[in-house]
Amino acid sequence: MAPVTGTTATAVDTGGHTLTAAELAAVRADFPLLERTVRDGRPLVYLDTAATSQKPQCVLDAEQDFYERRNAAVHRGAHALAEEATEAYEAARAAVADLVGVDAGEIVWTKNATEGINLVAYAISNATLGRGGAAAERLRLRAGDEIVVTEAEHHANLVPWQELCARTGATLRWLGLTDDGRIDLDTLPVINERTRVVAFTHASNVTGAISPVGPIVAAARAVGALVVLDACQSVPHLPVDLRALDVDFAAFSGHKMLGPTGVGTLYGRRELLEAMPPVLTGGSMVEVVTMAETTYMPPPQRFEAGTQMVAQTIGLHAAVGYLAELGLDGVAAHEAELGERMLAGIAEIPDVRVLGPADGADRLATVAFAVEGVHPHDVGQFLDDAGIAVRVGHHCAQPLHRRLGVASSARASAGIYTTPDDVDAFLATLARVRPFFVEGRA
Amino acid sequence: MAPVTGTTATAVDTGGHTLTAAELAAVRADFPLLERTVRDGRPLVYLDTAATSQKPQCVLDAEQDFYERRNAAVHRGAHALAEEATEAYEAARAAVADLVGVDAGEIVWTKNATEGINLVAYAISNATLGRGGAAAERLRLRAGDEIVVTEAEHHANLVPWQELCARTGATLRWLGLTDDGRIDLDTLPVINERTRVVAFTHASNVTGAISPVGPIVAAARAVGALVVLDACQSVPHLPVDLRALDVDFAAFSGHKMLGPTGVGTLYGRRELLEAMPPVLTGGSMVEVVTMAETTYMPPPQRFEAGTQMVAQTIGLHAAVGYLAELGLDGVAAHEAELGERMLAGIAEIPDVRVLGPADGADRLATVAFAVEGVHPHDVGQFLDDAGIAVRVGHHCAQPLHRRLGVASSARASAGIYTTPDDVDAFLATLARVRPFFVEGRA
Amino acid sequence: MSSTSSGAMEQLYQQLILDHARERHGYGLRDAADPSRVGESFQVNPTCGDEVRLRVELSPDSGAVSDLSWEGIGCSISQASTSVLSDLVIGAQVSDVVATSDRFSELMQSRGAGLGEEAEDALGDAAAFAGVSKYPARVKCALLGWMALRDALIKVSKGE
Amino acid sequence: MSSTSSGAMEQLYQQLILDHARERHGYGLRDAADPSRVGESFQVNPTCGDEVRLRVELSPDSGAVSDLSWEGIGCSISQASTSVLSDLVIGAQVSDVVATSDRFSELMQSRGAGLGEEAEDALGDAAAFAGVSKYPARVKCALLGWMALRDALIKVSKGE
Ligand SMILES: Cc1ncc(COP(=O)(O)O)c(C=O)c1O
Ligand SMILES: Cc1ncc(COP(=O)(O)O)c(C=O)c1O
Ligand code: FES
Ligand code: FES
Repeated sequence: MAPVTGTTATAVDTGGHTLTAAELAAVRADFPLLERTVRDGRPLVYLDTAATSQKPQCVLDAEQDFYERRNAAVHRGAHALAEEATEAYEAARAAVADLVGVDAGEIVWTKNATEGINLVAYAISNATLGRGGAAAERLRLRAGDEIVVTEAEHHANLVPWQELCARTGATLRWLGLTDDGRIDLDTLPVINERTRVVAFTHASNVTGAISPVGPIVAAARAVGALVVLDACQSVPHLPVDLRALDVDFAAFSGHKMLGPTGVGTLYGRRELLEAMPPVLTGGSMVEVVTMAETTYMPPPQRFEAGTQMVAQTIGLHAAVGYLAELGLDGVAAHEAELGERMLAGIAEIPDVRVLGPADGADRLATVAFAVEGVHPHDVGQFLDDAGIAVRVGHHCAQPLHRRLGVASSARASAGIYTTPDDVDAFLATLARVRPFFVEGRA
Repeated sequence: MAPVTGTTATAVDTGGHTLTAAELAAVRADFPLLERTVRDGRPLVYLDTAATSQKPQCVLDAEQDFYERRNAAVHRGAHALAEEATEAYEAARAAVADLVGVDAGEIVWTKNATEGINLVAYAISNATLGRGGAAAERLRLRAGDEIVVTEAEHHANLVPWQELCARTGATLRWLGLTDDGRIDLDTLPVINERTRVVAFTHASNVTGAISPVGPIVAAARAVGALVVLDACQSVPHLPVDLRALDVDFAAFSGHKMLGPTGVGTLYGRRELLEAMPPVLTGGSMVEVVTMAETTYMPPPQRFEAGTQMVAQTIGLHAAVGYLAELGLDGVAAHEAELGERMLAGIAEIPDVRVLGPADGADRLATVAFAVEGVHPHDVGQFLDDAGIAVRVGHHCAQPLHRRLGVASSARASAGIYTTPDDVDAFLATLARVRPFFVEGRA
Repeated sequence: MSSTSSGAMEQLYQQLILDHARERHGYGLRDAADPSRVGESFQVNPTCGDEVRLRVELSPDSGAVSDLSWEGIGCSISQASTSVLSDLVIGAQVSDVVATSDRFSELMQSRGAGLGEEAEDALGDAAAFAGVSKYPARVKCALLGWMALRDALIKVSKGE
Repeated sequence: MSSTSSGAMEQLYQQLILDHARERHGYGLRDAADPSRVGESFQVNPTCGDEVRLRVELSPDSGAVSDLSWEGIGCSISQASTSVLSDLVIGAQVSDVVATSDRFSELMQSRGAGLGEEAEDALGDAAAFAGVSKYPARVKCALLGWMALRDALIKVSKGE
């Protein structure tokens, strides 16, 4: 991982290995929220990192420092503050680009990953309506065109494509899943010469399964389809090199990678961003505006209309610096160990079933599970009462749950600050769930 | 102004009057950035509030406190943290609604005002493409339909409508301006029975002119057109009651009203929001999702796809509390005094011309001006060198500048923390600009 | 780390609730004697995706609920609440049903404060859900069946 | 509060710059002797909306710039920079023009550090703009004319 310039804070450098107890304690000391108690004084065991991560102090400090010393409108003013703010803002873009192995000019700020995916879908839809001139020709959809997703998708990488199809007349198709929730490569022939876009997740937010990116990208390339990667769950937990993965677009969110809420990133291959008509329009993305018509700036500015989430990009810069200093390989190693521990522990609890891959290979420390005869919400409530925060529901992936034969699930997910003790506390309480609800009380 | 519950901090209550020197000093003490120096130690004179406002400490504290104690995904989890985060998030919505006199269910979070206006334009465009079923019928555009804006608009309230016209085949028309930059009511007949939307600014970010909302709304109502108000510059500086103004939509940004970057608001009249198809799609705004199709939640959730800028809404809540405690009538009175002082001072400087209304009636303390023979950027640079931050350029309003016979301008704008001394320092330095550039140096 | 479940769990999941969640009174949609006096509603809890389909049949004079049956999936709170609802509603006067439903909603909005003894007594077994009101995320669970009931009553009165 | 302008202003706005901004050498588009050897470029600075239209004509062997003229609006930096450019470029070899333009860009990116005496000497009067590089927002002003020049040279070489 290339060192990233910018605000960093932790002294811990994992060197690519899993953390020692002392290192883990040092990391945890950086996260103020982890010290709090919930439900009448129980220490918090936060196992909901896949929904949103907690933030290290350096991220909060970076944002606060920006507001206290450099806050100004960027790319618009000539005064000293505006200069400093613009510089900090563009340095954040460079740091994020560096983290995922692309150029700064290929990083578009969004408010979250959802907006990033929608941005691509609307650019295609605007191109189809004739916007963007000759350059946008390759983006236009025609009758008979198909868009391919998978059954494993978060709604954020499914519904925008359904809506794009509804707006343009294209047809949505999808890759199927195996019974343990992995993308079934036997269904790859769904990608065919009518396929114009293949959108899939790098890692599932439910099953934790990491997708076989290579074969899917190869199938898409073979038919000339664009590839959109939902990198929401991978970028925070694994070393990710988007150039090496050879995808055209990728979206991820700051709040899941130790950064602030309100900021996300869309990566787009340069020549594609250049070919895309704008989506949101307004200030700071135009060249010449008359009442009758407007010309647009080159990317990434073309896609950043209006005043951006400047302070949040600066917070994200600090988060990226923190992750880079830890080393994403070390983050991955630490979390892999926790994932194994969860899976092994759950395997020993009667009547608890893991939804997704049962072993630790090619998966995140994100484990969805079902307790036989107990509704996930009741499972979550019981864990919560012990101070253990897991997520319950469909996790914005209704089709995936339906495919796995359930309406919803409970999910425990780890982060860099999660300890083996957290996992053990979770497992001990989980073992008491079914007795409480099903076997009746004394 | 109804008292707003939530985090508030200042002890100053203007009682609707302008501030005493002591009160003003107390207000300024709440804004840490105002203490900094620029350009080799010059005290900062911040006259760029119309671009973005500075933030009081309570706003920074509210965000920080959220991250340190309550950060979690909202509307999705059942655990204790998620409960607390959801509650704080919805309380922020209620506070913003209260500030502008509407219901919480009519407030949609956006990343900025620009997104809010685009949201309305894309909902109309999606309706025109057949989305939203029978409910969306009233939003569909047909051949011959017209959309009316004004020549005074910020690009954020012009370009989205140009693009909507380009996507749908509707025609853009506009109200003209008088020579001092006010909307020319003689051009009201541009609004006719083909007009479907009338979009205009409540107050210009260049001339400071406050628009005659009543007659324009009446003209729109007479032909059944929807009214979209760009309230970016009014909500931070004046008491605004959107229900009383009888507009259908209004957009404004947190960062201009003492709040964080990355959060904005779209107000929409309830039955219109209910009739609108979604724009951004993804998690947290759906009911039932299958691979083939999706049903959507009611507003405001329908328009809030993905993880929102939660911490920023909480910061904005603190800003709204701060404004409400000051009292917007007091804010307006203080700023009116500063505006008069600027206008009177400029009138005494030879060869400096105000772009916009020359007297203080119905205008903000936002003053654009031209120095004869000196380019605005050079004016800004000279002021900056003395520590005075003004904005230069077209201020995202090229057509307005063209109408006033210039390509760009310099603009000084005041906020609640601006002092008469700030204005005097600005005037003294402004008086030296032309001598420096035009009259040659000794 | 607490190693036994706290009293809060026993308070929320009263034995009566766990029993009803298992037994689910009224479960299984029944055909109506007279379709013109039947109202049906399908409700989804969007947070979790759980669903209930509930059918009411009114007495010939429309004054009372002569039958009620339902189907669906959901957590123990939602299943138990709909089960208790069935017991309370079948045979009751429509006006009383509406009053009970209002009172139950009020209880759910009380954020743990309750409604006072008298009002809770009037709710009968439904008062066992008082603990739910402490957990905002679960209020919708307890109300799911009741919302379907209200909707079904509106539909039958409109003759839909 | 400083009551006189600081040395920084005199350093940025050298007298040479203010003079050129007033005089604008090369201003006013001139018709070409031979249209096939002419390249023209129109550039906008999107931050401020300022514009320049610049025309170059090459010598018959295409080795030198035989004429250059321009029009536009902009700040003193942009006007002076394009004026100085005219002086430097008219009559110069195309290869030298490209080298000067590269060197000038480098100077502008130097963030106040400059390029060292030798390199700056080679820039002639254009070295007076060294101070601009301290102000990132103004770099585009100084480069506006030079960007138009580069673009015009590309166009003439393509025969557009
Ligand atoms: C009048 C007006 N409208 C719209 C906007 C756009 O606001 P934002 O950039 O926060 O989206 C601004 C500010 O830039 C403005 O002053
Ligand atoms: C796999 C995946 N994709 C997309 C998203 C959407 O991210 P956001 O809600 O930050 O837009 C999430 C998280 O919610 C996710 O886990
Ligand atoms: S969790 Fe779905 S109804 Fe209770
Ligand atoms: S400010 Fe426009 S070119 Fe310098």
